[in-house]
Amino acid sequence: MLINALNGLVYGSLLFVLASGLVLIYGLRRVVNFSHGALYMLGAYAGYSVAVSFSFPLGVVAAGLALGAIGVLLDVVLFRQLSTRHPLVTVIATFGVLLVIEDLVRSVWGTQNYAIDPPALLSGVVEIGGAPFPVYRLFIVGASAAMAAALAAWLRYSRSGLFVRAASQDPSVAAMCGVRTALIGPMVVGLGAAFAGLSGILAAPFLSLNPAMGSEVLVLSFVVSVIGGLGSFSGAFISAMLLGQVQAFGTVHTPELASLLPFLLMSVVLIFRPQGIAGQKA
Amino acid sequence: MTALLEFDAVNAYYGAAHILHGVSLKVDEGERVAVLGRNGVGKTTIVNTLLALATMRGGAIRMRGAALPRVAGHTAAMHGIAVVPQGRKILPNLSIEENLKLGAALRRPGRWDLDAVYALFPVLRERRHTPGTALSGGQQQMLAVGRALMANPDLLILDEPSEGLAPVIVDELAGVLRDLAGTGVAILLIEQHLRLVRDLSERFYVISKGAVSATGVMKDVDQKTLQASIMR
Amino acid sequence: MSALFRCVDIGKQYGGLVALQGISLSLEVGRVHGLIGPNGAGKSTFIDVVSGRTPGTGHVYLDDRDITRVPLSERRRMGVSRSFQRTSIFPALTIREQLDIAAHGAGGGHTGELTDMLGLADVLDARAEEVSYGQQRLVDLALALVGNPRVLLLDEPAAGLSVAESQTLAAHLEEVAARWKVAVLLVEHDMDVVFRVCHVLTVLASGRWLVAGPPDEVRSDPAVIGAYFGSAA
Amino acid sequence: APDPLRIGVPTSRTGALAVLGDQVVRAIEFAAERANAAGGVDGHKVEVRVADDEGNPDAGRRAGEKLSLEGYRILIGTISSAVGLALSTQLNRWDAIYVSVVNKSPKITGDSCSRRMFRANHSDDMDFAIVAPWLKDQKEQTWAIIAADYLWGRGSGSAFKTTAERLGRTVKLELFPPLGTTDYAPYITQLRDSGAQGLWVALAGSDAINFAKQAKQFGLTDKVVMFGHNFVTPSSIKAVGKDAIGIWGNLGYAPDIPTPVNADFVAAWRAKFQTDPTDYEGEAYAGMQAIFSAVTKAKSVAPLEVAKALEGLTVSTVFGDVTMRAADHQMELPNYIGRVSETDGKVAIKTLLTFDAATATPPPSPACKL
Amino acid sequence: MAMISTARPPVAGLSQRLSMLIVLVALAALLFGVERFGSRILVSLLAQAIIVSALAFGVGLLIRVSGLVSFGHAAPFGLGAYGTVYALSGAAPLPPEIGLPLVVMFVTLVFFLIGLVISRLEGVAFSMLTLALGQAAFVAATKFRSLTGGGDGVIIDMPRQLYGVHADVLQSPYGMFVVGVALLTLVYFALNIAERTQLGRLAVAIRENEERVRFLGYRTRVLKAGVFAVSASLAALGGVLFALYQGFVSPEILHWTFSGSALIMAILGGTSALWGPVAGAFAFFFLKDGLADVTTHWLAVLGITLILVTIAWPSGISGAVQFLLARVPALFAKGKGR
Ligand SMILES: Nc1ncnc2c1ncn2[C@@H]1O[C@H](COP(=O)(O)OP(=O)(O)OP(=O)(O)O)[C@@H](O)[C@H]1O
Ligand SMILES: Nc1ncnc2c1ncn2[C@@H]1O[C@H](COP(=O)(O)OP(=O)(O)OP(=O)(O)O)[C@@H](O)[C@H]1O
Ligand SMILES: [Mg+2]
Ligand SMILES: [Mg+2]
Repeated sequence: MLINALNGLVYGSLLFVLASGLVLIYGLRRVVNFSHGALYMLGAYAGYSVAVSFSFPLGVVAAGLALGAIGVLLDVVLFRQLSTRHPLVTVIATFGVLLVIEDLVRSVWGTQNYAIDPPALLSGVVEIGGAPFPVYRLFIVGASAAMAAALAAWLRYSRSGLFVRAASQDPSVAAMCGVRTALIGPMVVGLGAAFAGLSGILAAPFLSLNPAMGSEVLVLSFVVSVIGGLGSFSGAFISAMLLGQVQAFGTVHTPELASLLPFLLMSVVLIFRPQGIAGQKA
Repeated sequence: MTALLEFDAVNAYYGAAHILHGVSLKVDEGERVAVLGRNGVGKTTIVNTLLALATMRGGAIRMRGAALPRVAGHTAAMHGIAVVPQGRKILPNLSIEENLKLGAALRRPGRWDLDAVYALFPVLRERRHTPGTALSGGQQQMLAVGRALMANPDLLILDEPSEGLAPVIVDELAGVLRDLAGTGVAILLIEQHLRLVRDLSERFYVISKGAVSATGVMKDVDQKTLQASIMR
Repeated sequence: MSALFRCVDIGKQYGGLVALQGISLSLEVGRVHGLIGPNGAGKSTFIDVVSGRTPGTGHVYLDDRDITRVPLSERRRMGVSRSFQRTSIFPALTIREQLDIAAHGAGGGHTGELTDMLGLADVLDARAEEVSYGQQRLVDLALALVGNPRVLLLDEPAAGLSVAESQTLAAHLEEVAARWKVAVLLVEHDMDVVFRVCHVLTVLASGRWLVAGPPDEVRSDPAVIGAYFGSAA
Repeated sequence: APDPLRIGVPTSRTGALAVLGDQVVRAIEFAAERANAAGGVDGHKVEVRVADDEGNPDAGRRAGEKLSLEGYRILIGTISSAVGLALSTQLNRWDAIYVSVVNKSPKITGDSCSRRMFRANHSDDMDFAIVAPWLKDQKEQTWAIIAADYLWGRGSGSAFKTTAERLGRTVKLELFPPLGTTDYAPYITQLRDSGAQGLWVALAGSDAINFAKQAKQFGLTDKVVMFGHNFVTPSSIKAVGKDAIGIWGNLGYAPDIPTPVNADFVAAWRAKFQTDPTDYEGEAYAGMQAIFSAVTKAKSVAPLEVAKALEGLTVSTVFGDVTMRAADHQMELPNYIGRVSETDGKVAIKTLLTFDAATATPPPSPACKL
Repeated sequence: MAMISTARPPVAGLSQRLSMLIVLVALAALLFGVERFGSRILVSLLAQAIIVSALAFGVGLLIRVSGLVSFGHAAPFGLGAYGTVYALSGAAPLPPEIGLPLVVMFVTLVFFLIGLVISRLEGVAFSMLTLALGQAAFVAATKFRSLTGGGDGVIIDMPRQLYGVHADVLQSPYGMFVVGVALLTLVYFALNIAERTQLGRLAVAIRENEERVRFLGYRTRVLKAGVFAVSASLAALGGVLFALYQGFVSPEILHWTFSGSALIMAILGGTSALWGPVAGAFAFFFLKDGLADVTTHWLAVLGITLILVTIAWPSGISGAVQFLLARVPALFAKGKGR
């Protein structure tokens, strides 16, 4: 029971970090970013390479920074050009980015599977309820919570956070008030991509890295952000946690439906609340 | 004296549609100027050109004598201009207080802050944590005015600020704007509400079909003549 | 003359905020009923509730038939039509197209006279998103007027209109009510229009009924002057 | 000069199965190279052309059609059984034949068998056939099953269950996580709580790797005896590393198979690639050997001639001399079971049990009517 | 809020009629040219493209008319394909000639009912619900093994003849291409007429502002569901053709990535003309195939191409063509002037 709840918490935490990147980018650019899974994968690979040559913490930092830089680049080169275009058009562009990244990963790292060990400090187990539980999984919960809190605090309480939220809703009004919207784009997309990358490297120690890993999580991260109400962090947080628990308990109690659980949850939420848990009506 | 803001033979477009045909107008420091005209003649487009929401091709916009090399969305704000846009443009997912804080994005010093705006429109204080659009139409208009005041501008541009306001609030607004002008803030007022316009402005421009068709000093014309020149 | 459209004990709460409480009023054929009051008094909320846009309390009768639960689309076919304070039109359709749709939905009607009167004739083939704010307001109004409705609920139709347009509008409203036998509810802050066309006024304040009566009486009511008219009285 | 022997390889170059596709292509090209270096197959120069099937039947048909139209009508190498089956419906129209070297679905040599389709690798049924002889020597009495929730996983799970119960073992828990599951924690918790002593794992590709790593982190791997169906392959083990030590599995092919042909193959392979051939590489190579023999026997590179020659043909392959059974076009192969172990600080797969073709190949399915 | 407003409401103008004419001429030329000069590989690509283009057509239609973006149109496609499996199997109660149209009608009906429920949703929420629907169909296909053969798929028992045509014709690329072109042309003209009706315009109005449409006296739900059903029926048609052509059906055609490709094709083609998505499907197919021939890095090249195309032609192929068409009269006029 307790262990299961904990399993759900771990899973939910990872989903949250992943989805919050998507939420950031969607919030500002109104882009459903199909390359988000690819960014996650790239984060895992880049972090992996640094982690094997240096150390895991350095790998985490590198994944965050590298992906952040890629996000900035994406915004400057792509999203900004497309910002006046219909969001659907940008979807194809992000799909293009996904293909490029997949090819890049395939060329640099090949098609084989890689795996990475958690750092020694975090690799043991602790006894919880009489059963061993991997320390690394607890670390994920902690790291995600810290990231969630930092992000929420920044957006809610800082001036730049306010500007980001304003620019997300109506860039022309934000600009009219003096916000340099041209700088906000790269900042937000960079941050969003960095979150994708971080979730990739955080997940790496219990996953196999392969060029298909991105597409597996892409849909899940969509689901989380839609259940939460697109563009809403608190919503994404609640829905990630909810999904974690549903997944943990659902696979035990209704194994037949395991693969549909996220979609069932989403359908139920959307039918009763089309704007998602914390989303505002359009 | 160089003008604070000057439009010099500005031509502006939405896409391929040519809307402003060589509009020239200016606002001096501390001056109160009105822009009048029927629906659809291009009044809002003048503001939109300044905000880079319409495309300028030909002509120049000058701030304090210097031509702006490129107009971007935040240019006006950087030069101390605040705008109360037509249709209010309140951000729905920000609270009322956050909408106001956004107005102060550039942190220009001055006498307008949250407290001053709340004192002016007490209903905003009462509802300060609710989302911006959970307000009635007129309340949103107050918020839009408050947000512009928060910028402590040198020039305040108001695009039909009286729309949706109850008559007594229009009176109050007139009072505020008069006070503001008294402190040296220039005002460019686009308005249909002639009483407010006459009350407030020193000079006027009449726009028709995307060009200035008449201009003059407010106290030299009576209401009838003014109305006739707009309707022409 | 018996009331064509009766609203009884209308109320509405937004969370803890009582936006409207126990408001009743009746509209009669051929008459324009003005609904005025300070910003946030609940006027738009009143129209939203009685037109079925937002759920609220109370009952609405048309021809003494309770239509409180009737779906939106039905109401229009029964002759109840409304306009919107926040313009609600079809940005990508040309003005002609949307007026045709409105006419068809209302069961036929002539749009020609209407567009001439509202000064939209020149822009009929422009897409609504390409015309000015004031023109968009006129389109919103035109969508409500098309097809001879029996009851018209108008939320600040003159807002955003130039003086000239407001005056034409006022003239038209008078004519619509009198000649076409329409019952009109008019929410409006433009006192020139209100006093020109309204046969009776109801004043709301903070969601409550404040006073009602013929325009001249209301105009001189000191409470209303203080709360609402200011120098416009 | 005689016509070249044109071999078309529709296989996965992109998508989740690309890691296997790459191996298959490498081995096929290697086989062709060696044959050409030796003067061709019966004088026919071997030409190989690869097309991407993207791991899905629709693209697979496109790839197959293209290859056939370009004259590469001896097809080999798809990964997904569905792609193989999709090809099989078109072989007549294309006048092509198809030799499976990876597809394991029983349908290939069962109800969907065809005159123009062959299988040179182990079928699922062949892999199940060696479970009983292995299981009877294991002392664990209680078992649990975790198998991917799709055709192969379910089939593997139920085959194991039948076998286990026949041998008097109890199966305490069966779990079927969906394909592409990333977090196995809820499953691992249940498996641990079930108290089963042994665990049958039938998960695909990267799912299996995820499971193996997480099972180790939760301490499950050290508590139970684990058999990974189709899991103990060099590429998976390389990814999982030390965490895989102790896991049993069927091998399909192993570099240490003691046949002269294999010794020769492995030596040449090592010389070229500085590493051992993987199981997929070994099997794909064997498939090519079968085709080459048939061409030699048929004295033709016409697909249908080659097909006729293949029926009942005994081929000398890396597995030794094996026969392509005429009844259902299944190659009768030996099969192997091994275990992941550590030698000199290196993780390696050790072949522990060998089952001859007679034990490992069940009789042809009655559903197959050729 | 409407999610898309790039598609102009249909106006029976010159450019529309011109574009219909162009479609016809192009088709005639294509069929003839392909018969005469097309290599067999080209025809084989064309056949696959025409089938998938039916799906893209459906997805594009929904975007164009309702502004709704489906991430789950693989579901009606797959349902059409598996329906065909059933209609051609021994278990079917009716002869296939009747069964196949029934399959399409059945899918249409099912999606009409689904549409009644989910057409309340808008924007991304709608997309995600269709995605969920698609995944549910995918999982169902892998589980109902008796009909679907699970992940391995099923091989269809093709009858000797269908509608008096030898079944082999349907499995041959040229045969399927002709059938596909004929059917899609019919559909195209039918939709072209339908769009011009009052209902067609109303559908666009609903896309723009559903609430106001209701205030104008229309019931919107049924119409929205209807549009959804029509777009699903196109996908189902594609599914039926697919099954007939391949003789084999497996769950991959229900996977969300398939819906995603169809969406890409639709957007690539653009929705400013009805035929846009079809053009998009062909472009995507040929691009992919051509690139795979020249480079092993075709994924990256395809990706970069998509990015460049979106920057250069945001309104897709049809938008670019219409833009050029609009310029053609002007060019002539200029020529005369000089
Ligand atoms: N986005 C646009 N695209 C094309 N044309 C536009 C656009 N917005 C406005 N116009 C056109 O530009 C002209 C001027 O519009 P503008 O909004 O400046 O008028 P205005 O004088 O402010 O009118 P109002 O008093 O109604 O606000 C109008 O005729 C309108 O049709
Ligand atoms: N969506 C909402 N959520 C919460 N409160 C709301 C919402 N909409 C309106 N209100 C509040 O309800 C009250 C009545 O609003 P309403 O829009 O009916 O006023 P009104 O009389 O139309 O005012 P105005 O003349 O400014 O348009 C106001 O206090 C307003 O702030
Ligand atoms: Mg304006
Ligand atoms: Mg109101």
